[in-house]
Amino acid sequence: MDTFLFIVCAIVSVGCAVNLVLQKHPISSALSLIGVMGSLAVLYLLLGAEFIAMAQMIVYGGAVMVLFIFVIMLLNAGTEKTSAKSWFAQIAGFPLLSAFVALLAFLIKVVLPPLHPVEFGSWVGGTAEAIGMLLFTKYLLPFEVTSVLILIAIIGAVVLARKEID
Amino acid sequence: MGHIPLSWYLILSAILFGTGIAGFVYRKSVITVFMSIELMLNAVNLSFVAFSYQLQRIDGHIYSFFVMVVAAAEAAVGLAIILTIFKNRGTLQIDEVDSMKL
Amino acid sequence: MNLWLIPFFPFAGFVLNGLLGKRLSKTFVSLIAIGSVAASFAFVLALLGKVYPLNVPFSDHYFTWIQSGSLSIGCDFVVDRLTAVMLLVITGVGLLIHIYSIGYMAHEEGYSRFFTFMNLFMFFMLVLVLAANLLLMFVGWEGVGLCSYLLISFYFKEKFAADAGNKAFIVNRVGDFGFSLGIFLTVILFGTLDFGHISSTVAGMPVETSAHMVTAITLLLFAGAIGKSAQFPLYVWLPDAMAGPTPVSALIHAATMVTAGVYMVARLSFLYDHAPMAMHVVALVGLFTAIFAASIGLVQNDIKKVFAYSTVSQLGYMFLGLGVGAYSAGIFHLMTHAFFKALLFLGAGSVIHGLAGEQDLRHMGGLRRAMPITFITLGIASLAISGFPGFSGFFSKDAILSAVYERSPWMFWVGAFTAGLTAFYVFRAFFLAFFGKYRGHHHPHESPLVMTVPLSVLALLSLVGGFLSVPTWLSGVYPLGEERTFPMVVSALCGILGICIAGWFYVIRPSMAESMKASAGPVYTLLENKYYVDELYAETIVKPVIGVSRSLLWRGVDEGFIDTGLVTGIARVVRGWGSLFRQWQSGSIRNYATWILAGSLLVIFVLGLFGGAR
Amino acid sequence: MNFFIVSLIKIAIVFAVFMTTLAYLQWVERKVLAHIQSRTGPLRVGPHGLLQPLADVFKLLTKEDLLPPYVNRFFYLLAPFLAVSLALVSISIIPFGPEVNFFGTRTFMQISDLRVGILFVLALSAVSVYGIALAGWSSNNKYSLLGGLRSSAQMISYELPLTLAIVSPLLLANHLSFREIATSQAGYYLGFIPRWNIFQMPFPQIFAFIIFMIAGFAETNRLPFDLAEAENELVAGFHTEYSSMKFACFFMAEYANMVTITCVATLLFLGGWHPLFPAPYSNWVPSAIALLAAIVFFLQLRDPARKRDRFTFPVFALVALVAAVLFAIPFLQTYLVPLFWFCSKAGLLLFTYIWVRGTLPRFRYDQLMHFAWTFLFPCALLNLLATAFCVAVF
Repeated sequence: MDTFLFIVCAIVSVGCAVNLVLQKHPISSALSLIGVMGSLAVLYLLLGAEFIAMAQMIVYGGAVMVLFIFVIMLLNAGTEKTSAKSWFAQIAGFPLLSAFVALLAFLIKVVLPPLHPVEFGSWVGGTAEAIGMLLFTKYLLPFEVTSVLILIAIIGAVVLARKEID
Repeated sequence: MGHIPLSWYLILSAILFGTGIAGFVYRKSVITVFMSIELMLNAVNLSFVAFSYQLQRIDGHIYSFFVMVVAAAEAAVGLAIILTIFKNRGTLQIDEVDSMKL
Repeated sequence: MNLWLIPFFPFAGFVLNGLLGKRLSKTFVSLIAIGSVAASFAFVLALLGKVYPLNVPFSDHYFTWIQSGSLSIGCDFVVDRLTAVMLLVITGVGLLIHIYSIGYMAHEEGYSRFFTFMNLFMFFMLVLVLAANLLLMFVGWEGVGLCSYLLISFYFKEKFAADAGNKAFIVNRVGDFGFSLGIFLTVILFGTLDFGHISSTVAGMPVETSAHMVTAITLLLFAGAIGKSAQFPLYVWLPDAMAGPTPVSALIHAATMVTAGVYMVARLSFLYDHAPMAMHVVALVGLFTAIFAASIGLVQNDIKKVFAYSTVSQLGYMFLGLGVGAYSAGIFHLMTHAFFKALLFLGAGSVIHGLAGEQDLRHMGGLRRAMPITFITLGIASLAISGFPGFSGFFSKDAILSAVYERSPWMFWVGAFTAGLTAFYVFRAFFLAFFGKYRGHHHPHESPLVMTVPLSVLALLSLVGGFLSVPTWLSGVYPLGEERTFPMVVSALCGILGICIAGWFYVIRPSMAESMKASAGPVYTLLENKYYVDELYAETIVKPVIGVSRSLLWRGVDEGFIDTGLVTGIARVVRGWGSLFRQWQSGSIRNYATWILAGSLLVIFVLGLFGGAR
Repeated sequence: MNFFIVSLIKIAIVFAVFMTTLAYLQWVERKVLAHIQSRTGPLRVGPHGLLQPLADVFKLLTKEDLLPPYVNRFFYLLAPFLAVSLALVSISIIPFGPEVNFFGTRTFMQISDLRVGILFVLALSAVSVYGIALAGWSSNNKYSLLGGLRSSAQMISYELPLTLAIVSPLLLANHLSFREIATSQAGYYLGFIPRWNIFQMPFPQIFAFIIFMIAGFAETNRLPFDLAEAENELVAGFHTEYSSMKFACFFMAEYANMVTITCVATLLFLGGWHPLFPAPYSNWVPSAIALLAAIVFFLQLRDPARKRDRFTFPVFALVALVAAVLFAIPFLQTYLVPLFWFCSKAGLLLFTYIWVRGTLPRFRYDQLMHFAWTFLFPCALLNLLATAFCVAVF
């Protein structure tokens, strides 16, 4: 059951990710990204991170991606044009990318120490209670700083978006 | 039934991250590029959670939580910037936003 | 005992007038200016009354100004008998001239500016005189130079005034360059700049061993004096300096600042005593300047120019006295000269004021009825400068000539001849102005009381100044010269002869002057053009300097090397490389991302395969 | 294997009941609105229009499935699917009653219990924006687009006060699971005041409840916040271009969301299935009410308004009598009484929905946003602060 779920979610997430890159229209890409996020949330659940899974759906799926869709709809972003610029990226991008992924896979397979096999429910550390405890004790300062960061981001976004630029 | 090697999760994360890079490098719409960045962040989050499982500690969850929060803030500001770019340039093509070059 | 208060009063006046002068009424401005100088004068009087015998110098230390290694330069003031004379002259004459200025400047633009600068000048001059070391003296020295520049260019809207200011400033730089070199050499040789220390050190030195260094020092310092006191060959700025207002000419360019060189040499007499050759040079320069300037003065038509050349000539006299070792005589002449030369200038100023700015002698004449007080006071001054027996100039000039006669008779004869010339040209101007028929166009009138009172006081001083025997007062500092009858009689006779000839030429037989002029022909032309010294300088120094600056330094070094070679050259090289590297900075975000990808690939490769991950 | 079978049975029951509820909710709404407006409402199909929902389903199913040529087909078809499936999923974690022993198998009256149930509901409500937004965008119609934009902005805005209002009962219950939250509200103060969250300190929690309900109205795009489909401005908003079954999907989604919100409100604030009175009395309340209904029907029989009432009223009275008897059987009471209490509370809230729709006018869009950000959000924050203070102190 675990394996089945993992494989399904992995295929969905990779498929959606590839679709994100291949789709010409931003809104298709955005929906693909939501798909990735949803399947990742399931994977988080498999890994025993239920709070993160829900936060993934609420924050990413519910807030961030809605913003994206909103902006796409607002700007009526069309399909993109082909461009002759950035020749370096066009040429060197794919070889570098394959090398990168291959290197990462090699490192994961070869270099990393032996890893636990994942069994659903064998370790559930990511409850809301545990995360809350850690967040408000050990990570209290980062947490507060992050809240200030969000405040700044709100103000920045408001200023940027409402500014009248000639 | 049952046991999946943790390395699968990590490799999935690597693949997703690579896909994100591909989106960043090959896509030309600012919004799609931005979404590719989000995809990369998601891939990294998966790694965090996977390593958290390996170490049986939830610090990794905290990290991915912070990543999400920062990503939300970043999305707000980033989309505002995209909005401003569109207002000023009338384009969303990333290659046409190059006026810093002489 | 609060010596600092002496220069402080004028400084306070300077600050007040400088900052607020434009807002204050003229009355208030003059009140501040004169009050400050008067306070200073009163303070000097009170001080001297308190420390009257002044057998030992009286000094104040305020703070250490420069401390570098073993060299320590403090802000010290010192008062000895020499300083006392100078203080009295400066504050006293200065006060009179300030009072006079109220009347003279009454209708001028920049009233408060004038008094601001005057007060600043008083401050610096007092610092110069009070300074107990060379560097502080140099501060005052440069300060008065600055004020001189500012006041010469007082009518800065006129080109000739601005040019004259520049000329004074630039010519003085030549001398000051020597002066500063002299200071450096002093530091090297003595390790101190304090007069007291130098004096005691040099006293212990045998004349032979230190001769070269001390000679060098004294000659370099004398170069400064040449500039400041307008000696040949740097005298050229002083006649032009008459472009400034007449009180300035009286105060700065006759009575005080130009005598700073004389004061400096007298102050450093202990050094000059150890450098006989330098003394000889001082005497020769002084003598030559005296006769040279007097000869030019013979034919000048501008009343202020006449007195300016006379100043140069009289300063030459002073240096002549210093050069033969008669320091007290030099200072004596300095004092009397301050009285009668200030009077001459103020009288000339009164005439000019009465004639609404007319300065040319050829347009004056017969003014004795129109301005009787000016006539009388100016007459007293002329008699004083001519060395007429009984007047102040007679005593001081006699003191110098006696000393010169003792040292070298030929110098005496030249000096005596110069005295005759002096008497002649001064009375020429005097007769041209006050006798004969009026040749001008304006309606002459007597000056106001505020101008005539200082004239009268100065006339009194010119009359009796000679009886204030400065050499006796200074006998503790400088050896007292021997009075001789023969030089006294000769110089007096020369002076009287000069007056008589002038009277003959310009009062009794006015046509004689014209015929003399015609018969002298080329000599007259030479004199009228001041020996073409200015033209000579222009040709030999100014033009080459400008030419070299323009062709070599400007076109060659600045434009060719620095601009084209260094500035644009470097820019071109940078731009060249930049255009190469610019390909990298394509402005394309996707390219940048690719570079980041390549970089992270490298980092992961290195870290993963060779680094910490293993 | 037992788990799967029980789960399947529960799913089947819940699905059937839920779908029927959705269908009849619409009938109830029409009836209530009609009576508010002094009309009779559906009357023709079946007695008192009771078969009207069935007729509607047939009508929608058999209508032509129109696909406009200018739409973005994929997203056009995806949007209603997304909307309805996301709306239906949330019912799966709503508990309707306590743990019961059902023929030797102990199970919860709930499809599945999630430790982070509330977060799950929030996640679903967050994601359900896409259905509307996509529908508006893919229709390629400016009214649709405006409706979609409006409703997504509205839903994002009201999600904040909604979440903040939820947090205060969470603070009191100290749990994220619906079951635990409901269980923590069992018992009575002084023997007669139920320990429901709405009666807890501070204020009591009535403010949180009101904020939650207002935000819930906005989240479900119901009046007075139905800006997305303001027909006099936007024709019909995001579903202008939809017809037949696809339109029915949106319709169902809306009602499903209503049900979810009321269920959540019941669980969070109104003590879930816990009765209003202590057990000995409350067990007989349903029977008493059913009996009262039967009596009312019999009395009505004496003077029927319409002809067929002579036939229908006895039937209704009989049904009520049977219900009263069923509720009175002690063996069934353990199952039915909690269900009764839960359903009556949720039903009361649903009635409020309809009541509000029948009485309040629509907001203007700027008023809507203004209200959310400058009034509701600060109020929710203040309430949260007060609650946190009380929790920390007591």
